[in-house]
Amino acid sequence: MINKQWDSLKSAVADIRDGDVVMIGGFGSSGIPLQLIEALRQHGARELTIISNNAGVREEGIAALLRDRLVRKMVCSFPRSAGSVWFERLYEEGAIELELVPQGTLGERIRAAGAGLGGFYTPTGYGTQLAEGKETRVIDGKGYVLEFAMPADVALIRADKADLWGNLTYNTAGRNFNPLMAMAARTTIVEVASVVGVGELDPEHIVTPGIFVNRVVLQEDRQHAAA
Amino acid sequence: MINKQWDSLKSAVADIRDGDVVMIGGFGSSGIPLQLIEALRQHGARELTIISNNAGVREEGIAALLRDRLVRKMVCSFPRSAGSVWFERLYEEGAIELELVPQGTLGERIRAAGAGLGGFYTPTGYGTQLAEGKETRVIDGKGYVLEFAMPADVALIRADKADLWGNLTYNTAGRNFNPLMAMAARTTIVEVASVVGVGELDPEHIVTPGIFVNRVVLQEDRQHAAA
Amino acid sequence: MLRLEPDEMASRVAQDIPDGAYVNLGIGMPTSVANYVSDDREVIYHSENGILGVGPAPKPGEEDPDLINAGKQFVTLLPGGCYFDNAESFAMMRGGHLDIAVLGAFQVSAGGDIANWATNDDRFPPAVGGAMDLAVGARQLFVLMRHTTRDNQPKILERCSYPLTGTGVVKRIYTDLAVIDVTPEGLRVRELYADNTLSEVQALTGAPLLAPES
Amino acid sequence: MLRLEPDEMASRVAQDIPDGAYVNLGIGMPTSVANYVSDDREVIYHSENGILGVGPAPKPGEEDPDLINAGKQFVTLLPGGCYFDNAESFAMMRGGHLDIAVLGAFQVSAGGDIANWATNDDRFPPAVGGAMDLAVGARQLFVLMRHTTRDNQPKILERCSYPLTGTGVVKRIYTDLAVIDVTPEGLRVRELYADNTLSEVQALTGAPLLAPES
Repeated sequence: MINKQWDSLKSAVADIRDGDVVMIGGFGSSGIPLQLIEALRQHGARELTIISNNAGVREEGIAALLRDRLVRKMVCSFPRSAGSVWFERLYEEGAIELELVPQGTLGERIRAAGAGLGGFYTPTGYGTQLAEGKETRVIDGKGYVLEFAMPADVALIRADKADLWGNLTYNTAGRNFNPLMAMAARTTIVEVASVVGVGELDPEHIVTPGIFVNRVVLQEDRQHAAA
Repeated sequence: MINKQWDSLKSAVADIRDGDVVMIGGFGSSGIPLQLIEALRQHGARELTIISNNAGVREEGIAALLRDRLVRKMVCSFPRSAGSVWFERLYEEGAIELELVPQGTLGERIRAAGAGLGGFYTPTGYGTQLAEGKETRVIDGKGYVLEFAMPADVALIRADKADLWGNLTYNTAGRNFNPLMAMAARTTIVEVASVVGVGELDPEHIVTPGIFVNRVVLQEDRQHAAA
Repeated sequence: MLRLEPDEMASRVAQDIPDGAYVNLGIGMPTSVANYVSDDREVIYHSENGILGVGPAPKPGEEDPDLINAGKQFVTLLPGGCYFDNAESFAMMRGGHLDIAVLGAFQVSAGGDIANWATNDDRFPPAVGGAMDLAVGARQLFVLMRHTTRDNQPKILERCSYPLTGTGVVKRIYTDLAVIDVTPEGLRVRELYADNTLSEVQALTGAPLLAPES
Repeated sequence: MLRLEPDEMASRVAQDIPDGAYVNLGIGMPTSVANYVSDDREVIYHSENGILGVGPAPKPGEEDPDLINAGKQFVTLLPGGCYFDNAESFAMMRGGHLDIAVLGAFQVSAGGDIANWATNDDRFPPAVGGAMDLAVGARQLFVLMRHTTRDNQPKILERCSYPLTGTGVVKRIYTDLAVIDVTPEGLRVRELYADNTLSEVQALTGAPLLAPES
């Protein structure tokens, strides 16, 4: 019987390797897989490339990976937020590489990888610094920039409910990058607030089909709550 | 107060003009806006370009538009099904132009138009007759074909429920091309089995946000049923 | 010369948001425009992180940790609103589905270029977010900004000196001095506040202004 | 020489569908493979029109008019299944998310090219559907077809003469005579049915066959 549930955060991230490209879902504080990120930090893989919209604030989430100097490169649209002190410090030191990608292009490059497309032409950034060195093309009189698909080794995402087949639903605006990253990584690992039996999620309401999900882990506080 | 509901099929399609590009949702018999198609036939706009996965069977749906010789060109992936006699007859006569597009490329070209992308590189069709004359490109060692966005003047789609803001849900596999076409046309017209009040659809379960929908029409038999 | 206060500027933009519009309000002053849209107008606000139908801030204690806006503030959802992922959200933006976007800016050029994502100060890491997608995609892009910098230098220029967000995309500029349309003929003043004169406003503007159409 | 019947051919493919696999079965003979996958295996079937977890045909009178498979037959949904639109469905196909696709074919070449969407007969309008997307996208593409045409001409050839569906994509061929792997070294027989010999099968094949690995 298909059962994608793993029994611990630790075991679910144990095969992430030095140098891996890791997508991390979330937008600001919404829909972030904080427990998986902390498990990754404890696991200690180094030289990571992190693809995520933001770069963490204070000592939380991605900021803790930065503080522990596990990250070689960040790919994101908005690394500088109020409180993103670790990113700013490493950036100033020259201790981290940054690839800045407009937010819609970031999502679309992730989706392209998940959908098997090689790249696409977007009007976003045309004529700006962020298109410098990139191929451009005029289609029907409008300028576009060529952007390529961006796959990953691993995606760490957060959802609300999962069933044992890995079908997912989300909470309110917690979707953001999570459903896209689920499609784009060789191994997709999701932390969820609850796990339900196969058939308990309404087939009309499933947002991420289980085909995109490899490992489901229940959040630890939820495990205690259930025990 | 926003209210996208129109009172008749006839009025909802009345401004479709000769020569318009019209997308029509559906896959085989599933999720087809049969009543809107019939209203379009009665309206009688000519020289239409129809973008749809299939070309209708017997005298139904798109087949009736073909029979009445309202269609100049079909863009579809599978025009020839058991019973697609009108398409076959017009094709044999040389009375209709056909642009054959692989099904995934058809959907992605529609989505690209809705998403404001100019085009994309797909591996589908690379090295085949359907890529002849098209630009190709090798990305990371894999061959891709350049395909362009395909917008439309009008989309005729079918959904299950709509609210007055035009938010939509679908029935089972009735989604197919409908949510994509809703994004890609200047005017999107949807026929639905029921209309509910704003706020009655669960925000987590809405499949097509109302921003993509211009006109909502209740199916006529449903109107009678409600009367 | 009359200079509007920020809340008056936001209120002025609000007058031009029509009933039934789909609107994205940028971070900062533009966000406050919603406070001044009159109650007889049903306006549907979009937030780039995946919301249509953004409502007001929740009551204390009723925050949903996942329900925030692009500025990372807690919000609510209005009846009729819905949620979606980043790809669908930016399809709305880039695909021309939003009627109006209101953005702040460092600079706007006479040709409608906007610079609002980076200065030339490279001590700080850059950040762009969704600004470039909004700039290219909204049907009408309104800029809401002070007419000049703190040291009274013009922010409306022949050419922007800061890195561009988008080129030829701004439709109208709302400042504390005037409302200005970007037209093929150039910058045309649409409205001067109180007794402000064209020459007074021109003196604080780095590109030629055309007089209002009579 | 033993020639399997269609149901035996489908049954042979079914043996190679592993537990937990995501599988797309093409229209025609491939669809019947599902009938022979043993009950101890949980296999999730994908249908291009937007279904994961396709179940058996409904009871008469219980058909949902929108719930059909790619062959336009009424189906049901298994518990754990779900629905999605065309773009997401083809993302699954093209993006390498399906473990196995089983397609019928007119011809297969020694290099793994497949021709299954058009003959060279231009009296009929062409139709391609999702065949090309499946061909490029599935992790493993199995072809299920008779070894020869009705008039005993080989369908496995050095090069296909019919228009191609995809190039270099076929992983394995299941015919009524043998199971053949497409390898970098060439076509390698994996299994000969009953007492069929390599030379008998080679005589009906238009490209060199390598003997099974011992």
